[in-house]
Amino acid sequence: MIRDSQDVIVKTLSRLLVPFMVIYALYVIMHGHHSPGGGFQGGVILAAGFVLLVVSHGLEQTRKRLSEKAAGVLSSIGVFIYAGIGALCLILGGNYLDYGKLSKLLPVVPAEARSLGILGVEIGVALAVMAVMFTIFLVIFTVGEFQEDDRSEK
Amino acid sequence: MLVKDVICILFMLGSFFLFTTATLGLLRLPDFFTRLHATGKGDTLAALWSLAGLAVYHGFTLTSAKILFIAVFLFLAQPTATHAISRAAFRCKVQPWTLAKGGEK
Amino acid sequence: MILPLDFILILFVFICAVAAITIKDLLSAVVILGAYSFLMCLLWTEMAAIDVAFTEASVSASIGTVLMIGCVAKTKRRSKD
Amino acid sequence: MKILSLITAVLVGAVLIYGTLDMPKWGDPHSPANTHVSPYYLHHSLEHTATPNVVTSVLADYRGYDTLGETTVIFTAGMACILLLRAGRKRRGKGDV
Amino acid sequence: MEVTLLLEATENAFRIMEKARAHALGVLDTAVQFTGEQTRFMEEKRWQVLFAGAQRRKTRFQNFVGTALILFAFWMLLSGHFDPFHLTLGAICCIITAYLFHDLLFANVRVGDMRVVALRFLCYIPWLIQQIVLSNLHVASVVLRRKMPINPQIITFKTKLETDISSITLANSITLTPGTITMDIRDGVYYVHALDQKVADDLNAGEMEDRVAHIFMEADHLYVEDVLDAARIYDALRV
Amino acid sequence: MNDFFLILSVGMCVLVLFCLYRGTFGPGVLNRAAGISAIGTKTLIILLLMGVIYDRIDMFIDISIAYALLNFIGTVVLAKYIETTGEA
Repeated sequence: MIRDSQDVIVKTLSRLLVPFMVIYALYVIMHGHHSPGGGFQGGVILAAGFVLLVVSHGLEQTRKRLSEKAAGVLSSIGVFIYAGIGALCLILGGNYLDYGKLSKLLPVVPAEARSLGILGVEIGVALAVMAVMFTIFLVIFTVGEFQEDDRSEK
Repeated sequence: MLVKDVICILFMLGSFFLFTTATLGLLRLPDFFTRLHATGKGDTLAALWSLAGLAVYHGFTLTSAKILFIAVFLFLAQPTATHAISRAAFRCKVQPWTLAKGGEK
Repeated sequence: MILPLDFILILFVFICAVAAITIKDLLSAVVILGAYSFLMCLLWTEMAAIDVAFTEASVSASIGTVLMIGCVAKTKRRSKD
Repeated sequence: MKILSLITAVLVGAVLIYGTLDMPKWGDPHSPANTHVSPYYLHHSLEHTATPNVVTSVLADYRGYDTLGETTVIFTAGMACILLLRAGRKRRGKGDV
Repeated sequence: MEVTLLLEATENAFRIMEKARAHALGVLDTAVQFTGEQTRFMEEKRWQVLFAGAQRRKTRFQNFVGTALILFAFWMLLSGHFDPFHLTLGAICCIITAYLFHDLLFANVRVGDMRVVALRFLCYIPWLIQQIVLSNLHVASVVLRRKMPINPQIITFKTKLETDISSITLANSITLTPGTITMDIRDGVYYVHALDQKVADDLNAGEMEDRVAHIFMEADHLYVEDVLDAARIYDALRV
Repeated sequence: MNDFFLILSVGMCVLVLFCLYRGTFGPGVLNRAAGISAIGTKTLIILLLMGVIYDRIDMFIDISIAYALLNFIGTVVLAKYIETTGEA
């Protein structure tokens, strides 16, 4: 499943479709304020784009864009962004995750600062969800593949 | 009753007819490949017609442009999915139903 | 809330759930679970819970099915009972 | 055994359905959930957070702790998957892959 | 508008580089007149290597800009908010995505006039939709009869199309049009499942293939203007 | 006009029932997958119809785009799995 597909049609179609899928996922993340969606859904669609890339173009092509190690780091960074914004609010003199206090750093009124804080949190959630989903997919689908490689070497 | 309502109703009824025939084909045709003929084509065109009807009904806004984009994605993705699954069946040597062997499924 | 659609969709969800747990072939069960998620998404939409419907759509249409197929691929295809 | 599990499932389902009978009706404006916090959020969400979508503002702002916990759960699940499923590979002596 | 401006800018930069190269080669010519042929050849080689690198970088940059602009148009269509904040967000997202996927959208594109290809493709779509409507009526008429008049069979034919984008256009068109599904493509041979004898005969006439070849300018070696002419000449060549 | 859309979506749901027959009883995985993909297309249309009925189609259209983009991944992965294992 990790090897690239032999099928020209699926390969070409996913080549054309993956960038649009990723930009749509980013749209869902960024426009959680105005339309349905948010970090979780956008992260899942983002992961789906990478999954389609793995299924059609193989693991090697995907590694150039997002390696397993980078995915692991990104999942930590996502949680860190979330907790870090909360801690920043704590440092600035508010409660934990009280985004209104961010207006001391940014040149906006507190309501706008809360909106921006929500956006940052959504980005963190999206990064974490995307990296975790992609990692789980890779882990599940590579467990057997490496055993086969072992057998073929012996 | 506006003109756009009439156009929308015509499109919708046409798409409903096509959906019905596609579903009937899915039920009646004898084997997997012939059933794909029914769903792969009928559903795509029916979806296109209903999307066009909804776009006409909604008027000329950004939302109807999004509806047309859905149509574009469907036209790219639906035949590909049909091809992928029929190719899987073909590679697995699923025997197609032919008139000579008629009757057996 | 649209009452006739509500009853029809609940009936469909029920059919899908029963079919998914009684079937012997696990891959088929995964495929039927895909239909279950479609109908569940319609049910959420019909109750005007758009965010939940979006979550259901995005999760189960892509990642859920793929991960379950992966689990079937790494274990056994046929169920015993 | 199968019969027993079926009977158990039916019994539990019956009890659950009996439990739902006592709940307020769907969309009832006088139910407790619709009288205390919901109107407050619905009225003040836009002026507090400048976010038109109430669901997002509730999820990420008013109930930010919940979402933080959710993210942590997902993160932990991913780490658990990696630890459990990758362990088999190292035992076969291919640690450098 | 911006697309053409940017492309023109890169083109200009490239032309200036080319001029500089020619100038440098002239200077080199006068300089190495006394030092023998060998060194001159070496210098030329080095310039060529440098030049190829620049060429590759230029195509990559053009791909990046093209991908980013297409994605930005898609973003504007999705977003519907045209204030500076959202536009900046969109620009950042598009740049990230284009950086990640710059080689996907334009891979294996033949060097040709994209505008002509797009125009021909737009002219192809109404014909395709007409064919699809006919196909659906065909399937509907088959399904609604009491005794379904079907005679399924698998036919194979070899294509002359070269690039993958044209072959998938052909394959998807075949899947969408009367009673046929592309089952497999192996080394340019199409395996097509046809619902009916008549449909299979229609497909063998190869009109659609000629149209697709005409879109992507792969029938250029036939020296024809009209599609119908292409069909006739292609038939003459095939027999 | 609203009644028309309502009746249409109920009719579409009845069609979903017939596809569901193929999905649950169809012999083999491949027939089931064909039925389920047909359900996917119908779901997309019913979603938009509900959007028109609730008069908030700009909200519902995002879910439909997600379906149009994602519906294809499940089928492709299933096809690839069947192709690699070789048992239909």
